[in-house]
Amino acid sequence: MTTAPAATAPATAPAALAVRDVTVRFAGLTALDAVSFTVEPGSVHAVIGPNGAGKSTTFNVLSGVYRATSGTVHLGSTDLTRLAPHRIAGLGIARTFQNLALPPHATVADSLLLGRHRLTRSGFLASGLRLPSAAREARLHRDRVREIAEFIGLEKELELPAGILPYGKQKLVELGRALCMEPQVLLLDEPIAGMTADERRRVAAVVADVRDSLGISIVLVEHDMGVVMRLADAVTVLDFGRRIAGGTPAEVQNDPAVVQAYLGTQE
Amino acid sequence: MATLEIRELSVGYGPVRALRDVSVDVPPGAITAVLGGNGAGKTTLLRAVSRTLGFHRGTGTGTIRFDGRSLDGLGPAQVVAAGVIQVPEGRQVFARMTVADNLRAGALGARGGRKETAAGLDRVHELFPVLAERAHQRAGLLSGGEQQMLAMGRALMAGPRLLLLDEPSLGLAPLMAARIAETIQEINATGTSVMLVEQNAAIALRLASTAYVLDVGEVALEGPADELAASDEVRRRYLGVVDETAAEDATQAVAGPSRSLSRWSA
Amino acid sequence: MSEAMPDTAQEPSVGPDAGAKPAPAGSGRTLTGPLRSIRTYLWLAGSVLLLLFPFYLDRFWLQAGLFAMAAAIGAIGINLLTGSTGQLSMGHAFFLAVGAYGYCILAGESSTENGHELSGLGLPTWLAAILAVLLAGAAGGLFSPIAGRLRGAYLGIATLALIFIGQHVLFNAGSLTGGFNGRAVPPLSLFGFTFDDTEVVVAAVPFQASEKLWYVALAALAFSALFARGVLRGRPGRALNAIRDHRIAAGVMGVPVARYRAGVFVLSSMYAGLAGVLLALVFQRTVPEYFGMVLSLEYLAMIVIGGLGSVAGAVVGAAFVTLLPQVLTHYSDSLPLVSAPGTGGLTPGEASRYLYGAAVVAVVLFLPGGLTRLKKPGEKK
Amino acid sequence: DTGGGAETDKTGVKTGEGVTDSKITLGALTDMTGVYASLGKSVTQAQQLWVKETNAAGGICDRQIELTVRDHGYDPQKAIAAYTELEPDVLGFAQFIGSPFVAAVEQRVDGQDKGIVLPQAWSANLLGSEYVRVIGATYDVETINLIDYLLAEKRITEGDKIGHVYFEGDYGENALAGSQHAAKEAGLTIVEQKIKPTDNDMTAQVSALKQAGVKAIVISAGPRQAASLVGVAAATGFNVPVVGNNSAYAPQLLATQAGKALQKDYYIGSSTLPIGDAAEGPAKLAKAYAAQYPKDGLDNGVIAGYNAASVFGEALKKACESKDLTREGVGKALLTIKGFGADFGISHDFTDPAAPSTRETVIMKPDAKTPGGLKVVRPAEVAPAAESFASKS
Amino acid sequence: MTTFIELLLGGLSIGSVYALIALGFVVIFKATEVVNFAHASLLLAGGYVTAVLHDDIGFWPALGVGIAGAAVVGSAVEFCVMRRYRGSDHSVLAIVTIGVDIVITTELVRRMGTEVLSLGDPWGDDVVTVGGVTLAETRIAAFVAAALLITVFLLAFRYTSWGVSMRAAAENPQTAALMGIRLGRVSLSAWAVAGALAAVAALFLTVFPTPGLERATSFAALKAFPAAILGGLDSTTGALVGGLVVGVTESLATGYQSDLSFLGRGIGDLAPYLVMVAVLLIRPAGLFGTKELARV
Ligand SMILES: Nc1ncnc2c1ncn2[C@@H]1O[C@H](COP(=O)(O)OP(=O)(O)OP(=O)(O)O)[C@@H](O)[C@H]1O
Ligand SMILES: Nc1ncnc2c1ncn2[C@@H]1O[C@H](COP(=O)(O)OP(=O)(O)OP(=O)(O)O)[C@@H](O)[C@H]1O
Ligand SMILES: CC(C)C[C@H](N)C(=O)O
Ligand SMILES: [Mg+2]
Ligand SMILES: [Mg+2]
Repeated sequence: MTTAPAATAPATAPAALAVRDVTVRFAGLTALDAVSFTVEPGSVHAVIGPNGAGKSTTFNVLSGVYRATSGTVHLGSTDLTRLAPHRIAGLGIARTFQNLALPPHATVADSLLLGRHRLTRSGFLASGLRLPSAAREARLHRDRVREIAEFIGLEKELELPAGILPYGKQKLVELGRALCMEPQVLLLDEPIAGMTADERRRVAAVVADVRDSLGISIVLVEHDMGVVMRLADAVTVLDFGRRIAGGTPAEVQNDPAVVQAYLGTQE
Repeated sequence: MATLEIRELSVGYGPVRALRDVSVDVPPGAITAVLGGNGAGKTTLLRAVSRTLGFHRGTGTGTIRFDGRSLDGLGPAQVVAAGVIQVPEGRQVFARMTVADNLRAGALGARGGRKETAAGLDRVHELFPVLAERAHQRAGLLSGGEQQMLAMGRALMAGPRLLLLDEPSLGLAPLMAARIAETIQEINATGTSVMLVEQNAAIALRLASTAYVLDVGEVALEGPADELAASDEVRRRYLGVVDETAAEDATQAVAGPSRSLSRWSA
Repeated sequence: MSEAMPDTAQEPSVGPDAGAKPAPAGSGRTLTGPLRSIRTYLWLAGSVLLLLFPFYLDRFWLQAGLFAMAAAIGAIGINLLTGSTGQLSMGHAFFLAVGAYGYCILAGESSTENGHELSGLGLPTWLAAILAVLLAGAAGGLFSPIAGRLRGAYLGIATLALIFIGQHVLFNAGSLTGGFNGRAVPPLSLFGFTFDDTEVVVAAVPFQASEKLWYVALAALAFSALFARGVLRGRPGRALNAIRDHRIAAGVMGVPVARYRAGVFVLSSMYAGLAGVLLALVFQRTVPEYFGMVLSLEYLAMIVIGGLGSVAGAVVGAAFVTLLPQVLTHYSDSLPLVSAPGTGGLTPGEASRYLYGAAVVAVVLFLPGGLTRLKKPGEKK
Repeated sequence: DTGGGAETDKTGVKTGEGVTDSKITLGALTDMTGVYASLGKSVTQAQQLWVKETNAAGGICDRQIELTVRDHGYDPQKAIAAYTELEPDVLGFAQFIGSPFVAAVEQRVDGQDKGIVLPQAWSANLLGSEYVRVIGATYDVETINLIDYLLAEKRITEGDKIGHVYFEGDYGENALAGSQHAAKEAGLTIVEQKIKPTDNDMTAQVSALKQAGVKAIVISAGPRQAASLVGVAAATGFNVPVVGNNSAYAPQLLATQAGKALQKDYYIGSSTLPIGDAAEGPAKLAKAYAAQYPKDGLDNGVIAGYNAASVFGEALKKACESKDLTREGVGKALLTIKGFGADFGISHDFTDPAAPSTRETVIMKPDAKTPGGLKVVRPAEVAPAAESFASKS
Repeated sequence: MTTFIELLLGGLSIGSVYALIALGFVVIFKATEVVNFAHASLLLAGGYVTAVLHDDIGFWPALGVGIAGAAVVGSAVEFCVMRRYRGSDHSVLAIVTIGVDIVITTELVRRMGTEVLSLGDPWGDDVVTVGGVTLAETRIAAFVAAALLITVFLLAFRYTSWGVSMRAAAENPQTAALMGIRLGRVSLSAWAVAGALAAVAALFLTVFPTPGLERATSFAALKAFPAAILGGLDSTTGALVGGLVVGVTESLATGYQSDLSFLGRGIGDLAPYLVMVAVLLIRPAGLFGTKELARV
């Protein structure tokens, strides 16, 4: 009851994330219909599509919040399909939420520290008895949290309750919390929604930096095509739960089906 | 005279000063855009108008008049009764209620009778067909965008005279964002004034006749939308111009704030 | 912000406010030098005072204090559950019972008390005490299938079942519990020193059970409080708050939700168990009627009065709730408008119930963070 | 602190805790805000009345009596605390409601405190202590007498089934011991129905007993349960006699729906005459009590309380004669009292701590016309089965 | 066999009383998501008013006043207490209601003293007998009342704007306010209604076969907790079903206790809780309660 799932230090070359024929049905509707795609190690893979296409559902399956009705998800050789969320997190898959999911009264620092959960050990006993191990651990990870906070530009907000931050900042906290999990695969659900252009630039840059400096895979759901087109190495397009296109940004952008279903004829 | 006039509005949350002497006009039948970065105070501004600052332990000074009538001292419900309807930031749908009930909740503030409500419902359904399909699904299970549509539809049910939109295009796919833009124009065409808080400055400035730019709680720029759209400041910070650079920045991470993060080993 | 939940895992009187509202920027965990030193002095003075009480107070007050300390331990336990994890529990009395009776059964010899064949294992009492606490934890563990799955109010009422089951067992499992008679509680003895009524004179003060037990209780309380604070401010505390604030997100962040819910339930049961053992030692005989729903409700009242989620809050609340009636009855003669029972007018019993009820309401109303927030003014709704 | 600090006053009377040259302090641990509030109120007020009268008559041993009352609201923690609080300052306790709590302090009483405690409870489990003395027949004995009454009246005979509805806890279970003994003696079968003090609706119990075909019902519970039981039985045309222990009746019930039914075929046993009885003792007390507490109704708690107080008083007088008002002194004195209390219709004998102070029971019947709502149908008697019965196993 | 039928019907009849009480919990929970521990005291209040008045003004008027009175007390609680806590956490509020309950109950019990008050209902101890099974008229009345009221509320919640506003306000006060919902009014009305319901429940809880209203009556109200929970705290249907299940379980467990004696006697009170726990194990939100949303 007191031990955390084993931490897996990110392997230098993270494994590929393979989604195979994943179908998700809810009473009466099929949110995902035999969707397959593969996220190459260390790449940014964008998942786009109209509202209600099934992007977040995909994330929910990848992070264990939903059980796939059929199909499989593998990270390298490990099968994630039936794992509980915390086990999947234990394997180094981190995500942000499209609708914020931050404890409003916990400080940003605490929220970020929560991200370290899988990497830390000390359970009820150790923390209760304040064993030196726990203290050492806490120090170590607080430092890392500060490092990450500086990296995404939250150092000033660390001691504030997340709830009072403006929307955009709260999204950053979520990103930070996910980074604090030292993930192999990072799932970002609309990370720059609700930001001004230059804020988007910063976050886009952060995302790029993360990929480059940590070499981890990133799955990105975003409606800002500009950013998607330039960040993504590969794109998967969903519509009504079906995969209607996939490939390099360029290919996708000119795919008539995509234009028709998603982009529209933009000015 | 202006439909909504905000004068010397200052708002603080405890020690935090969110707005300083902000004055904004929303002329009758016009669309007024409010731009600004994170924490600029846009949402706070809307809260002040809808008088929901209390929910956040915020307090304000200054005057807000709607049709010459002062809104100070009114409760949120009375503001709604006056015809000022807000689409709050972050959707805020009633997750455990069905889509249909969410729309009914929206109609509670409506001044019209049954017939208007029914008509309103049809209009919302034709705008957002998915809301009709999902009438009996719990709103919390909708996708983000669908929820955004619901939030919008819910506000329309009230038959607003002044519509306050806090980032209506948030999380909407390009097509749907465009659709919302049209909708806003339609509503506006039927005589509803609109105050539009948008991050998607491109859309906002295209729709709006006048625009304000908030910067850390103060009005930094204001004027006719097209003029602002032309100004460098706005082009650089709020308009599409960025996205190209964003690309470069992104690809060969050179942008100011970004630095590299060492890999964690422990 | 209707999910607004008190912040937790904080030092008694410092730290961001425990009220259901965000702390104003700046009120960090850090404290300015002088303030801190003042507090340390206060703590020191307080502890010394506590250590000296047995030399000055009579048995009645000591006993009242013992009840309060036992209650404090139990309150800390339920605060871990309700305050920090948002899991309401009304079954706390049950786990107190497990602790109390567990101790009697483990430590007591098999015997016959008016008609009842009582079985007991006759273990060394200190061992029995520890095992009793573990037993309470185990009982909590047995309930974990439910504790792990239910949330908030549902768990609250579900745990009511424990009370009724508990009472039923206490009354019917005569050979273990002694039925309605309860069981005699074997006095605790450590390293050959027995905490019973045999008189020991210390510095010209006759030490009896209460005097001796005082120090046991003090030690137990100190340990429990520090332990709880460690938990709350550490990794488990954050996990628990995360579960309280956003269950799904917590899971996605790698927190095994059901496991932690069950875990904290077990932990709080162990706290209750410890409180039970202490109470038994003070009562010197277990009384089945005691472990009823009213007791559980009192514990809930304690943590709210003291301040949800904060350890010091639990302690203060426990002291308030347990001592209030005692003080009132004791000084009923000298109190205005409170008159001795049987003379008509407001009896002390009633007066204390009014006050206690009103206190619960008023404290939450005027000090959203509970009594322990008294020191942090300038926070009004 | 076992009266060791005993000193001797000028008249040569040894004194200890709770006794000064001018004053004797007694304690009363009662319940005026809890489940037994009605009992507690009557008992306490009656005892305060006794104190008033005694003091008016010059007190005992040239000392005024003082009664310190603590209301524990039937809460164990408060009860124990109250005992601890008063114990050092009182000679003994003229009242202690809540047998579980009495049981809880019994060790301390016998072991060190050694002050007399007179519980307002009639559970045989309280017997056997020199200091904790039950006044009147214990519930088991009382129950035997009640069943004996049914037999004597030919309402039941050998081979019959009788139902017994009883409280969980010492009261009910002690009574059950009695009924089982009586059943063994008379060749009856007991159909048990255990209930909890929170049960107020006896419908299910009645149907069960009806189906079991019982010929009579014994109820060892509170007034409410008795009322419901009798009411339901009558309403459903299940016409069997019902007998109840002294704690199973309160005159307030006559005002309720069950009033009629209660007066039909319900009988209560008790170790005192009813307060409304014509006999001199009750009559005098009733008058004085009504004068003192005009607002409050009369019930048997009044007699129980007054009786207990006067027992204590008697012990004090005897102790005074033997010039020893210490706790031991009073304890010894009590052990010499026998044949006391005739003016309430029963004579008590306190010489044997292991036995109840009497085995007699007065059988009474609810009656709206008499004050206190009870009239005697059979004066104090001991059933043979009760004579032979040894309370403690 | 008739035993079974009789116990069953008896259980159903007392169950409908529990259902009425449970409905009170449900109303408050729907409107505020707070478990209202003060309900028992509202019940006491309603019963008390009825009891003291029926002699002078007759039963039905007295009942009317009692219902109104309890409604007033309920509103007072909302206005003086609950309203001030808007935004506080729900378990805190639940505990606050405990405080409220203590105060009100103490006051009422003080007034009642040691009396056992009858409510002067018209049914008295009359019974109807069908096929050898007798039922108290009061209980038939209770059943009718429960069924009626619960249907009414079912419809009210589903089809009136009151129901919608109530749920909206409960789920997200701020947004509800943005919809023009007057939060104060909504919760006030909810508490008033809960009070009124409590008064009705008080009537059936204290008339024959139970002796009458007195200090211990509020304990009986506790039995409605398992009822409300196993039905689902936010479901009116749940309240009815839950109430009946509890009543029947209790009645059967009591009636057949001699056959169940291996469990120890007197499991009558225990049984409902065991059933409740069993149900919750399978359906953590009760039989008809709305499940927790599992979407992010
Ligand atoms: N738990 C659920 N129960 C029922 N329907 C669901 C559930 N989760 C998702 N859905 C439905 O499945 C569809 C896909 O939802 P999803 O959130 O994946 O869309 P999305 O691609 O993320 O859209 P958006 O861009 O608007 O966020 C939606 O129509 C949604 O209503
Ligand atoms: N409840 C609150 N308590 C304290 N400070 C707050 C609260 N809400 C907002 N603030 C502060 O007020 C300032 C303005 O916030 P506001 O939400 O109005 O910004 P915004 O322009 O809406 O930002 P965004 O575009 O990200 O939504 C920010 O500095 C924020 O930290
Ligand atoms: C009925 C009561 C006066 C006696 C009961 N045994 C008690 O607890 O005191
Ligand atoms: Mg989505
Ligand atoms: Mg905003």
